[in-house]
Amino acid sequence: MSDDPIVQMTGIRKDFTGVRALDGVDFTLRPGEIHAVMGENGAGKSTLIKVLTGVHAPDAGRIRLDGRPVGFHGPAAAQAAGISTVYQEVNLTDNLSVAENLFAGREPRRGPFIDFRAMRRKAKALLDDIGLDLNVAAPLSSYSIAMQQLVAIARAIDVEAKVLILDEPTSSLDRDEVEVLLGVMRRLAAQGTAMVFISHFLDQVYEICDRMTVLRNGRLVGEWATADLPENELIGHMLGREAAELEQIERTVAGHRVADEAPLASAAGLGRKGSIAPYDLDVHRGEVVGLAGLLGSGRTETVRLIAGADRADSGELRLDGAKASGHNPRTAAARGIAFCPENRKTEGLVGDLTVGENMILAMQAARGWARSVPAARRDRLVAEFIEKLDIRPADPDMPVKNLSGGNQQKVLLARWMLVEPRLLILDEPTRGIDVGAKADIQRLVAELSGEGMAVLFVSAELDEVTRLSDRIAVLRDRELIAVLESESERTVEHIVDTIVAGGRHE
Amino acid sequence: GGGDGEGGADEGLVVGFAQVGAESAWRTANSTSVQDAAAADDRIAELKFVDAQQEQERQISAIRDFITQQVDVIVLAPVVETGWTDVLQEAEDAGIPVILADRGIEAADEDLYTTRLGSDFVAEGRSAGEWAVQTFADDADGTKILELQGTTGSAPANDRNAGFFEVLDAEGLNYELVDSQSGNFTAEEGKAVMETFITTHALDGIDLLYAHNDEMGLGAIQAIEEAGFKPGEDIQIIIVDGSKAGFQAGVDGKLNYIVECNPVFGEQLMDVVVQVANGDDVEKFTPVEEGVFDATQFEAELPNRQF
Amino acid sequence: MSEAPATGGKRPNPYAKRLMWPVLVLAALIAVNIAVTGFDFIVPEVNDGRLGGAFVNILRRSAPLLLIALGMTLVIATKGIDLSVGAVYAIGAAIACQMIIGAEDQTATGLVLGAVALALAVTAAIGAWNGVMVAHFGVQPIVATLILMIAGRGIAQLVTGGQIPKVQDASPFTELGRGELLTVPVPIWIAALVLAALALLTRRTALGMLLESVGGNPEASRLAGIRAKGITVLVYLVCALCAGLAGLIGAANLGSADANNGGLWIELDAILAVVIGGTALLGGRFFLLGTTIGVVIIGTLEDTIINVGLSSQWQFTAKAIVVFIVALLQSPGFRAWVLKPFKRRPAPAPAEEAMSK
Amino acid sequence: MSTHQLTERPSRSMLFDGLARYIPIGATVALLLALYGGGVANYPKFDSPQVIAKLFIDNAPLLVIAVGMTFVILSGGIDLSVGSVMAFATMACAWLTVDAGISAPLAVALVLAFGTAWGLLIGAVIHYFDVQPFIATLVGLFLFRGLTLQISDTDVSMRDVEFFQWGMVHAVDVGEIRDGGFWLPNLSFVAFAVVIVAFTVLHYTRFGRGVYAVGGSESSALLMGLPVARTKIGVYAVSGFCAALAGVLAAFATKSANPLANVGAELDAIAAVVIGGTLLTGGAGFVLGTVAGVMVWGMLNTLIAFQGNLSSWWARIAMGVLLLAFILLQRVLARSGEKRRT
Ligand SMILES: Nc1ncnc2c1ncn2[C@@H]1O[C@H](COP(=O)(O)OP(=O)(O)OP(=O)(O)O)[C@@H](O)[C@H]1O
Ligand SMILES: Nc1ncnc2c1ncn2[C@@H]1O[C@H](COP(=O)(O)OP(=O)(O)OP(=O)(O)O)[C@@H](O)[C@H]1O
Ligand SMILES: [Mg+2]
Ligand SMILES: [Mg+2]
Repeated sequence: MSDDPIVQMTGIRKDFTGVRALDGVDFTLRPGEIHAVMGENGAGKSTLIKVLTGVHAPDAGRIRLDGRPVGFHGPAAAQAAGISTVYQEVNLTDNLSVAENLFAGREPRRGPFIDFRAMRRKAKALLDDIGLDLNVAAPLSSYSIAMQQLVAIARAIDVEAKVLILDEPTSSLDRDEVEVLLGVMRRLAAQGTAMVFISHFLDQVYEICDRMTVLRNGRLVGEWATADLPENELIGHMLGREAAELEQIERTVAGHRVADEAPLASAAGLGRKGSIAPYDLDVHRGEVVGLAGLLGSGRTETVRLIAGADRADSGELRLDGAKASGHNPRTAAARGIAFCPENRKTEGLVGDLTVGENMILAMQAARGWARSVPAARRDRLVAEFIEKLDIRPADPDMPVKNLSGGNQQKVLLARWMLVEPRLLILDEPTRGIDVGAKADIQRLVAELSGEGMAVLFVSAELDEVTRLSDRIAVLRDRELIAVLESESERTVEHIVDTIVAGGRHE
Repeated sequence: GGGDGEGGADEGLVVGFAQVGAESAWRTANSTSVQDAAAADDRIAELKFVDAQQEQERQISAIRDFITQQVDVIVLAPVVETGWTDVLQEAEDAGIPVILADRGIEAADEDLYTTRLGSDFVAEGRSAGEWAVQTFADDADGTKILELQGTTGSAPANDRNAGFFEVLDAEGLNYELVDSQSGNFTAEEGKAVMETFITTHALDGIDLLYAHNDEMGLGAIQAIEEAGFKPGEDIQIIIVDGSKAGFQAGVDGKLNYIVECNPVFGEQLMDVVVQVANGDDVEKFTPVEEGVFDATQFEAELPNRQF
Repeated sequence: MSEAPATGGKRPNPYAKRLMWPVLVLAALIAVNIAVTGFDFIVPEVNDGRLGGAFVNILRRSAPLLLIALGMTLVIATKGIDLSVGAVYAIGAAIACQMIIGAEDQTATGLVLGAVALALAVTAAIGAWNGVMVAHFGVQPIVATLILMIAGRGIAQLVTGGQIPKVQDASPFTELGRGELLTVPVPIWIAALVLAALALLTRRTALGMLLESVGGNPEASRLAGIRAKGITVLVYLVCALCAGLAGLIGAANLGSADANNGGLWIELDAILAVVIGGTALLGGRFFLLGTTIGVVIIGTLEDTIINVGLSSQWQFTAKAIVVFIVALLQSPGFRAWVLKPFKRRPAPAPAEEAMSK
Repeated sequence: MSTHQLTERPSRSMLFDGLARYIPIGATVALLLALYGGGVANYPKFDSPQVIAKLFIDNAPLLVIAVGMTFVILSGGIDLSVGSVMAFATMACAWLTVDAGISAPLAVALVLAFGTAWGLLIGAVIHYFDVQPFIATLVGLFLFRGLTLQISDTDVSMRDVEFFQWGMVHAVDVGEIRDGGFWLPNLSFVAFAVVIVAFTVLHYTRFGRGVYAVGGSESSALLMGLPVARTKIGVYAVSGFCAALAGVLAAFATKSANPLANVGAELDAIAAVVIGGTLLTGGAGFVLGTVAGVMVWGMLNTLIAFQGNLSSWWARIAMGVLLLAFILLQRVLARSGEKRRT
């Protein structure tokens, strides 16, 4: 492996109106290495990638590829030069089929015409390679965001590129998928492909990366070989504060639930054809109920019914013992149910509106249009939550689409915490959130439940689920197969066993 | 003789009428007149009426539908003059005679229709011009004229303009066309354009307003009144058409000359239709009875107005 | 496609930035007129206790278009569009005029009020119908409103029987279009009041934000518990009501209702005004004041053509040129391109623009 | 590499996933048949094959602009200039051949090239300067109407130009209409050719799939490295070409040019495209749907002509009601296939 860098970025500066996203950043990538770019939400990781691949033009600095200065005019040019990228938000077109997404722009052709048969065959093979069995002719929109993320990855690794960039590719994947992805990455590295890997999962970073570059607030903190930088030091560099601060997220108040208290929300035989089999589930005040399962096991569907986002076609939902009829997002909110959906871009935020407006949206919706939240109160609340969740930049008037991914997630959380719901439903709330913020959010969940709020918590990270939950509902095959109650059952191993066993019972 | 469609001679004729549209009160009066006349006439079994919304393609399409339906006679009020050759040829091939109502078509296609019944827009323009020449013959400082044109590009607008100035030029009237704009045959735009005329040119010294139809003229009259002038006195006004409202304005002294363009020729048309269906000889052009009216005649004529 | 107005937090007022270019174009148009016809163009004059003059006339004549464009702004903010406004204009006008000429005494105030109320009620119902089609039946707005665009003029003609009903000049109804209050023409009053009312309604209550939210991301809005359907219906209703009111003003101005030509193609001008004013057709942020300037530009343009002495044939061409200029000036990409030779900084990557969508 | 199944099986059948997007067009075709059946049941001679053939005679230009519009709408844009460009193209044909004396084939080639160039220009303005398509093409609507009127403010005949006779020559002629025969002129086949080419391009070429991708999500297409600029500019060029070609077809159809022709044709085209099941938001729809849409549009007009006793206003109202019934039925059919949400 030669040591001449394949990509060299020096003195990169990038300004957005009002924000300096990158300030004199240097970055070097060598052939065959896997290089992590680390930093908090909003540190500038994604921007660095976008500058490299020509999405944004740098305001200063230069980029060299294989020693030659380059300045791409767009992702297409970068791709042509051998840089293949998976950007942070899934960027595929979900109206096209899976196969078309995989091969868009480089479809196998016969003469001038696309050879669909060959394309489907190749797509099938490609997905097989990463252990996915999808109907490649179906529109991408029929798959969950996790599947879409996998498709995006498959698309990127299929291009025989010199450089492969993965910006938070694992944010919605579960462990098995991650394992496969890491395996693929190792194989590519062995073949000499240089890779940039961005992730907030430190264990993954430590498992696979050779080097890391740490950014903080748009500035370069330094570059280290992974072996030379222990985890707590890394966190220290990323956050600029002591790692010890983050250690304790343990539940302060555990087993808060009063055993015989009537459940706050109770689903009986609630189900929806073609999406989730009828299930029973109770949630009590002050308890956190986690939902665990593989991708596509139906966790999202389960909570969407309770949130009123989808209409149930069987069973009933009782709140405080009373049947909740005409359940939809609005009545659900009126009944004290808040729902943070998993796909913040399409279902969560209104990109053109400001941070403050996005935060206040649910509260305003509940009050109706005629009674607007008084400006003073609104500003106070918004400021309070910007601080509480450490949203950066701390500017309530910034259009939310200009925030970094993690910060957008926090805005969405703030929207619902603001209305002080009785039942908070969080679907993948920690996706794409940095370690510090993740800890903050977990602490917040614990705190809220300590105050008596009920929480339904969906996360692909089993650790997180087991750590936070009082009870865990396990799903498989769009069916709720078990609710784990006792402390001894609430372990990662037991959940995995349950899922596997659940399969056998069938 | 016409096609022996399923109507049959004894049950009466089936007539297809491809009307221009319903773009003005004049046109509506015309449609109503034809429809009523057909309904009242025993010799006509059915009138198939199609409103083409001022588009030639729709008229052509309607004629083809008539051919498919094997009507006995087709009546066409052409939107434009050119472009009828093929479809009229198709009608002829199918043995269905065609009568033009209102506007005409280009001379080269003369063989493709049996007869035309309608107004002569150039003649209307000439009538207006003749009155202007008479009235302003001894206007020493030259006659200053404003013109409100119909829809740009439409046949009545072009012809009424051409006929008018043809006479003015031929008679050697000393005139100046101060401004000429399209008011699209509507009151709304007629009024708006007149308002702008007034602010741009002021009215002092302007002698004559020539409006290509009633509605624009009536809109302009309002604009003139609102600007504090007396229409009909401070400025003389000619309009073409002659609706009730137009005559009413004449009676009120707000305008000076009306060139009639008569839409109510339904009965006359039915007679022609029957003649044509029977294979009788008809003239190539049958003019609709129309008149011109000056201030002395308005009052007497008003009750006769049908639209 | 929404160019990001305020990419930054340091508060360069997005409003001011959006309005700058339309205002400049308007100023240029006014300057051309002043150059041709003198300062009389802009200076209002009072005759018979009535404000007049070229520019005041433009404002007065623009009132119906402004009303419709304001309603259209709200509809567009929800990612919708309303093609039926022209037809609704005709229906409003037809109903009021027909009711008035049907009465014995056309000067009775009660009659006029009744006619106005009936016309507005019917147009409101039509708007609600459009809204229901869009919100509840899920029909695409352009199609939903196309139905009434086609059928609406038929309905208006049905009301008038294909005639053009003429209201007596003495009827107080005509005051709506020709009268004045405190020397200012009534249409200007009405348009100004509606503008103020809508501005208050959307900016003082939360309606504006909720509208922008529904337009910006309907699904997210639904999940946030917003009554998206109710708001959508309301917006179409308001838009049709504005169109009906515009029809009344138009009819009162002429004293007659032309079912066929009243408000013909006004939907295009209204949409044009909205977009010139900075509101994107893809929904989201809307600017009532911008719309107002857009309307005045269109109104002034029509007079300019006559003042400059161009023939009718030029009307379309001149409009095209002015619209093109406004659209290009508003485009940051165009400005950057024009200024490129004068600037050192590297131009933004082409992708950047698209990404901010 | 391990290929054990990590994820669970799709719940929806492949069949359904494949068919879901055909529901709107299926609904359109079903309703088209219903309209036709209704006509046959109610009006004598409606079963004449010429009724169907006629849909492709008079609507050939509409079909062509609607196909161009389909490209634009699929990419998420809109083109309001087609009606005016079409009228301009017809007028330009007349002017070039009758006044300027240029040979007709050359004139036609010039006109088609001009239409394409206009599309390229406006597409570039839309893409590079980020001007909203609605506005950019509205400029075209005004501009070309103005230019057309400046060439001539009256209709111009091209009857003496030999070349334009070709269009209406019967390519197919089966018996007399009264005996249940029908005929189709050459120009209908030009329109068919346009449809076939468009279908092939949209479904079987990279450009075509790029149109869908850009319509699905422009920013995603960009990040995927697709040639967004080329695609976006391309669709307007296609539409400009189609509009010019439709103008040429109109010249064939009537051998005359009329400055006020095709006012509002863009709306007819948009309506046809949308009735054919294409979403105005882009990314979903089919050219064949557009063909069905044009047929529905023509069929509604034919029904009204056969009814024949409607006054102007009742005809308009009837058209609106038919359209409404059609759209609501389409919604009902399409909805039963959609996910139902609260
Ligand atoms: N288009 C834009 N306009 C304005 N500001 C932007 C834009 N894109 C990013 N920013 C700002 O640049 C900074 C860096 O953002 P970036 O997306 O690079 O963060 P990140 O490190 O990827 O964070 P995360 O881990 O949350 O994805 C943030 O403050 C963000 O708000
Ligand atoms: N393996 C799969 N095959 C086909 N479709 C799938 C698969 N997994 C998920 N889907 C589709 O994706 C959508 C979302 O799945 P669902 O929300 O049930 O998963 P989940 O358990 O919430 O997973 P996650 O939240 O981790 O993405 C469903 O509509 C389903 O049709
Ligand atoms: Mg990022
Ligand atoms: Mg999920």
